[in-house]
This record gives sequence, C-alpha cells and structure tokens, in this order.
Amino acid sequence: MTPTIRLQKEAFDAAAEAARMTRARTDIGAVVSFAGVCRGDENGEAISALTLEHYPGMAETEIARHVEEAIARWPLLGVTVIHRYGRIAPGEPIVLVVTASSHRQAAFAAAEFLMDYLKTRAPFWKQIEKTSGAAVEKTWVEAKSADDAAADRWAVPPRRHEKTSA
Amino acid sequence: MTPTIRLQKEAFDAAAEAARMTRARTDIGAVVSFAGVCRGDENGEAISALTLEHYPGMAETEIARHVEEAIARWPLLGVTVIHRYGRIAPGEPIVLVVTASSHRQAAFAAAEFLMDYLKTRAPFWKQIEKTSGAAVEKTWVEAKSADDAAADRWAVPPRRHEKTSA
Amino acid sequence: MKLRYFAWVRERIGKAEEDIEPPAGVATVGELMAWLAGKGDGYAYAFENPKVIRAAIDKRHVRTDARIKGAGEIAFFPPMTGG
Amino acid sequence: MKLRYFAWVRERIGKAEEDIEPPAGVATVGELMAWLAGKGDGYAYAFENPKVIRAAIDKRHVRTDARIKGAGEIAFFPPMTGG
Repeated sequence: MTPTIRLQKEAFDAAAEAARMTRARTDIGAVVSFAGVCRGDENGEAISALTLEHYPGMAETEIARHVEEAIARWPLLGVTVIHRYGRIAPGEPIVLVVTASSHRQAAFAAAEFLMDYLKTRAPFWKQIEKTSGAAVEKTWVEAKSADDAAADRWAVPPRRHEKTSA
Repeated sequence: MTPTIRLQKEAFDAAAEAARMTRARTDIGAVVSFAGVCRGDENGEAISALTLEHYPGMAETEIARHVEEAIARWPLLGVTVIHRYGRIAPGEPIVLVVTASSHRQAAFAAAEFLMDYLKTRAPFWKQIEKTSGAAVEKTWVEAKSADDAAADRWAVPPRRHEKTSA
Repeated sequence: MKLRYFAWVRERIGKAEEDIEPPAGVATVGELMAWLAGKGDGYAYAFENPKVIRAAIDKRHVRTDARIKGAGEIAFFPPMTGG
Repeated sequence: MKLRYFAWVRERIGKAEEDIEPPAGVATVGELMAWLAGKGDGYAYAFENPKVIRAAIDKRHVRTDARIKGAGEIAFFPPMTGG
C-alpha cells in the first residue's frame, strides 16, 4: 500500500480526495476522512486569514514517519494526508487525513492517531490575521495542552494489527 | 442545527454529501466523515452483493434518536446520516455519517458513537449473496460481539458538551 | 395486535406479518415468544433460541420482560447488523 | 553549522537562518540555546523561556540534552500548531 502524502500551498477539494480512496476497489469496507477547516473566528473574534509557516523537508519527513507508524499499527488499505502551508482563508481546508480499512475501528483509530500527531509533532505554526479598519494584527496560535494529552494516549503502541470488527 | 437523515434505496455520493456540510460556512473547524462500503469478499470468499432489510418507520426513529443523543453529548455544528436498504453491489456505499464541529475531538467522538449505535441498534439486517455458477447462495450476516462491546463504551454519558480542543 | 417479523425470523416463520390475539395468560414479550413457538414448526424454528431474538413494541426496542398489553405492533428480529 | 529559526523565534531573532560556529564548550542543544541567548537582545527575547523552545537536528526532533557535534542543521521553534 502506497500512502499519498502532499504538502501544498494550493487549496484542495477534500471530498474529491476522499472519493479517490475507494475508486475501482472492492476490498475497502470503511473510509474515515477528517478535514480541518479554517474557521472565521478565534475565541469569538473574527479573523481574516490564517498563515501556516512550515519547516520544508522536516514536515514531509515527520508526516511520512507517522503515516508509516499508522500502517504498522493498524491493518490499513489506504492513507492520504494533505497539509497546506501559506495563507488560508476562512472556509478553506487546512489539512485532510483519509484512512481506509476493511473494518471501521482501524480506520477511525488511525485517522485520530494521525491528527493528534500532526497537531503536536509536525513542524507547522499557525498565525492568525485579524483586520480592523486598515490595521492588520497578526498573532501566533499557542499550542494547547489538550492536544499534547491527545497525542500522549498513543504512546503505548497496541500490538501490530489489533483484532478489530467491522 | 437541523441534522440530515436519509434512508434510501439509491446509491449516493459520499464525498458530495460530506462536501455539502461546510458549504458557505466559516464556523466549522472539523469535519469527520465515515463511509461504510460494500466489500467484494467476506472471510476471503467473493460475494456478489449485499441485501439490507430494514424495519421502515422504526429505522428512521432509531437513527433520529441517536442523532439527537449525539447532539446533546457533543457541541456539533452539523450531522448527516444516510443509510441504504435493498440490494447493494461491491464498491457501493452502505452508510455515511458526517459530523461537524468547531474542534476535532467532538467530531470524531460523535461519528464513532453514531456508527457504533447504527451497527447494534438500528433495525437493519445484512444478507450476503454469493454466486457460484448458476447457484445463488444467500446467508444472513451474524452480529459481532465486538460491535456490542464498541457500543457499550458509550453507555455512561459524559457531561453535556465536554471540554474539547481543536 | 399486529406482529412483524424480519430477516431470518421472517424466513423461518414464512411470513412478514400477521394479526394475532394471544390468550389472556400471555402478558410479556417473552411469554409471547414462548406461545408463538408452539404454533407450528416454522415458529418453533424461529424461536428455538429465544435469547438471541430481539423485540420492539410500536417501533421501540423492548426487553423480554416488557408487557404487551396495549401494544399496536410487536416485532421480532435477529440482532441488528446495519451500518 | 547552519541554524534555522521558525515562527516567533524567527521573528524575535530577526532572521530565518544563519551559519554559526559555537565555542568548544557548547556541547548540547540546551547549551547552544543558552549561548545564543547571550548574542543580543533579539536572541535573549527568543530564548527567554528556553523550556518552551523545541529543537531539531538535521530535521529530526531532539531534546535539549542532544549533542550538537556533527550536526549539519539545527532548528529552533515554538511548539507546533499544525493540523
């Protein structure tokens, strides 16, 4: 199984990318897709855009490493991870994770695992842009301890290819 | 928030239904979609189709009840559940659950909750159709104890709108 | 009252629904299953292992100790396998 | 060796990368941060709370006790906020 991993500046069609997963296949029983979307507000205040800075080279490597770990942990039939960088407008997708398996638990677990790791280990930094009149205010998003806690729950790996049910 | 709930005989486009969720909105930060797909084999043997029998009237009511429970448990901004009945060919979608929230944990939890309940409480019964030469063999799928166990983990409800993080 | 059968319960009994008036002593869903099992070979086969049969009264899941009095429609079926 | 800075570490220092040769006594990532913090106001500001700064050597996450000898590229950045 060859995962699809893309880092890109351009917007993408999350639904079309998820649809690609099952095309012309009949071995997949479950597809989970997670799309992270740029919201138009942060803590109740309107934002005009997000800018994602990333560490080229390291971002690709880190994502690929975690995709390989997901493939080792769960019996996956497909994985797609797309992560954008650069300026992203409200309503646009930031990140997409699609996982496919013959049964649902593996697909759900792998998608959550990948998202928790992307949030805490992939070298991306979000900056919020707020506009009031002619003034543009930019602030870096702070990391959330809840995200670290979410990632920590995967620290003890289950045995390879845990038994799952459809 | 008005959930979308549909029971139908016809195939549907899972990706298009998921895409509908975020259209023209900027309050959604996370969309999780689960598609259950008819596999072309069961325990290594090729199957020619699945037929889903359902209990009209009760199926709608049960799904709606669980969607309401998901909305009470998690801060959701959108829910879509589509479940087919009738004959379904390998590669076609059987069920779709899409959940949207401002943050990812709520969307993931609600989607898993709904799938676990659809598997064990919604009145649908799957029959597998195998063809060998001119002979067609039909067998009912047996319920899995692992699915009951998965549904049981939701039995103690968390407090309404648990704190979650993006 | 109306009885409805689904999946292999329906196939074993040989019909999808019927109107039935059980005798006065039959008060619960469990007792109704036991009474139905005596109605013929198909019924006996359908209810041979009553522990696995699920029931609904008026389209809501009920347990076998649920009382049937006042029920408009009672359904019997195997464990669900949707999703 | 090459140093790279990201997000507000980059902004505070005022540059995205530079080539630097730390003195012989600077052996670990943590010692490198302490030494950099003495190079001027921007550096002092960037590393004022070294506990929150993350580091990578040759594009792999490392802890502050990692040894810098042989490193081609060392990066400093705030906790990640991707996804």
